[in-house]
Amino acid sequence: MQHPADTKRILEAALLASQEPLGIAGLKQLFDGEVSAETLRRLVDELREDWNGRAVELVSLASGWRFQTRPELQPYVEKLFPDKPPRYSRAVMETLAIIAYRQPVTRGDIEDIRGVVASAQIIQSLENRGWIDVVGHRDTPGRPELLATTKKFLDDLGLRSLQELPPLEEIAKTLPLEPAPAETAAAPDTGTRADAQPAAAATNG
Amino acid sequence: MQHPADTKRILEAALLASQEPLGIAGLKQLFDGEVSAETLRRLVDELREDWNGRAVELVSLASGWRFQTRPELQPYVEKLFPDKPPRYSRAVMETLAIIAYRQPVTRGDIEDIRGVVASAQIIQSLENRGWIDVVGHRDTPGRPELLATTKKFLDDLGLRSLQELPPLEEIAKTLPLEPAPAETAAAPDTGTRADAQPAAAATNG
Amino acid sequence: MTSAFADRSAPVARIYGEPLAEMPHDLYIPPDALEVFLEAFEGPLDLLLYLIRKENLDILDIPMAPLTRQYLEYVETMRSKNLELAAEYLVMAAMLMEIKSRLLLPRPPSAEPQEEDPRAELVRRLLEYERIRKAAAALDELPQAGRDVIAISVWIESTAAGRMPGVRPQDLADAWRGLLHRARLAVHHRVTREELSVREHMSGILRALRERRVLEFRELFEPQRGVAVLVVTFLALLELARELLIEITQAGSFAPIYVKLADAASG
Repeated sequence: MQHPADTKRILEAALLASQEPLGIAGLKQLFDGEVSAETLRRLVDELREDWNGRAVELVSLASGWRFQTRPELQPYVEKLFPDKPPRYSRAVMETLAIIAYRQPVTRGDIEDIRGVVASAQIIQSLENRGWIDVVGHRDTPGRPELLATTKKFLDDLGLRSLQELPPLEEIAKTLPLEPAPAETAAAPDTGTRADAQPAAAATNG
Repeated sequence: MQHPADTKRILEAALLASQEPLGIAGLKQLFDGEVSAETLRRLVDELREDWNGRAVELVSLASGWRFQTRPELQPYVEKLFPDKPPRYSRAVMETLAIIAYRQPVTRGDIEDIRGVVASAQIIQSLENRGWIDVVGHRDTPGRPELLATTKKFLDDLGLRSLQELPPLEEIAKTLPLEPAPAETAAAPDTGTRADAQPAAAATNG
Repeated sequence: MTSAFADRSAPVARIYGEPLAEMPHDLYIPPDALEVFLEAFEGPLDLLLYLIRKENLDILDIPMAPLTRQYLEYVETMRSKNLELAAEYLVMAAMLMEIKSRLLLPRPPSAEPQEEDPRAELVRRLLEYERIRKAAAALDELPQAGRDVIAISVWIESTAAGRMPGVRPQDLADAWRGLLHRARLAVHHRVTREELSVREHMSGILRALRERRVLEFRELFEPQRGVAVLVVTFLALLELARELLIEITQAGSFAPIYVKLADAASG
């Protein structure tokens, strides 16, 4: 069972069976450490190639590789799993964005930026989702908790690192009301804009 | 996305993504009923061929089709998931629930409630596990066996008596049910849809 | 993919189902709509950004007078309708008025030439909030595992010696509920613990009869277990008889009552 072809088959079976992303360490374990990391990487790359053009893809995430359905299949996913989690409210997403882009932050920081009291419920629900956790305490009175995003957050959003977050935009000094809808639609690819603020992305190292 | 090739790719993704076996009814629902049962069967057969000898195989079960790892790869895959407990399919769970809550029941009773032919395989596997047994015969033509849960069932579930099972809403005893539900659909609540295909469910034995 | 965020940038609110494109100029808003209007904003910064956009104001050189007036009119309207207004809105009102008054004060010609623009802090906060607001929208557009994409996890085929699937009592309840939903049957009554107890005894009696074929009526009762068990056993017998699973016979008055499996006669 240790021909390269078999190794690849075992790899494929393990990746298809695992709901969580598998990293090199996990994959090595499959073969009791007898297959080198380079070989594993090469075989995983081959697998990604093999699956090219299918409705399921092998993606590279923060904690490793995982097979998942392609985003274009979303309408079918909805039919298959009608009780999938709903979209989060703006309040939740803004809180998440502050933690993701400004981490580590305290609840106070979140309140300062949003201009409203940070709801304990929102933080709780993001914690329950496994997307954020407490990474320490700020050395100020009350020793408030410092919140940061987790690997699972990156995995679930299809990212390998925080650097792959959509870059923060430089804000135009006049904020016209008119083109707002278009601007929301274009949001995911703002990274290609020349005016994206270079410094902003770097602040979340 | 509606070329036959695309249909096949979507089928493949749906079968890979679903934890439960998918039957014809569930697959039809995926395409809003626009792909015929024959086409679906043909494509599924093609997929089984395609996957022949690969890391995972598409198997045909009482309630539909499911991808699963090949038995010979199991020792490898198991290293990664030493405690990933296997799960019973919905068909098994429902059969067990009916026997537990409505005992003593015949296979006919189970069929009436589930709206599909009771699989001999399922009953056999529950018997083999020592969770159900035959406690008598109903004095009707054919003298069908009466099934009930055993003490081992209670022990394994950590119950002292059936009374400790969660209480539930009752299924109306007036059978047969009018809509044979979308038995094979993957998601637990797809049955809540009014448009479930009545006849299709029973067709994939 | 339409995002929840897109709603915000199109109509401001919906009144009786009709989209409200912008606030009426006379600021008259029906009270119910006002509440909807308030809910459309995530807080005072969000409201301020809306007002700035609406008037196409330069965020780096905000004319404080009109902005403050508009904001206060809005807040006043809310208060006059006795609608609950988050404290943050009032804090912001105070801040706006303070900035406005500081701008009105004549500056000493030479005292502090480097004095910061009183609006600077507000502008900094508005820009930061706007940036986060957009980032939140962009994050929401990323395909999310569980929502937009499904992580593949195929069934692991167990070997013969493999472990058996685990089942919890709650799984059974869920399976039953699934049946109910699928069948779309009206929910009338519950399987009570009492009823389950009867069914448990039905199985027990059948088991006993399978071994002994015929039992005397009183052999089926265990008086030492209390009245409740006696009653349940009796109900179980009645139910078994009703379902034609057992036969209860008695040769004559006061003769022993026998219970046997209904199929024992023919089988």
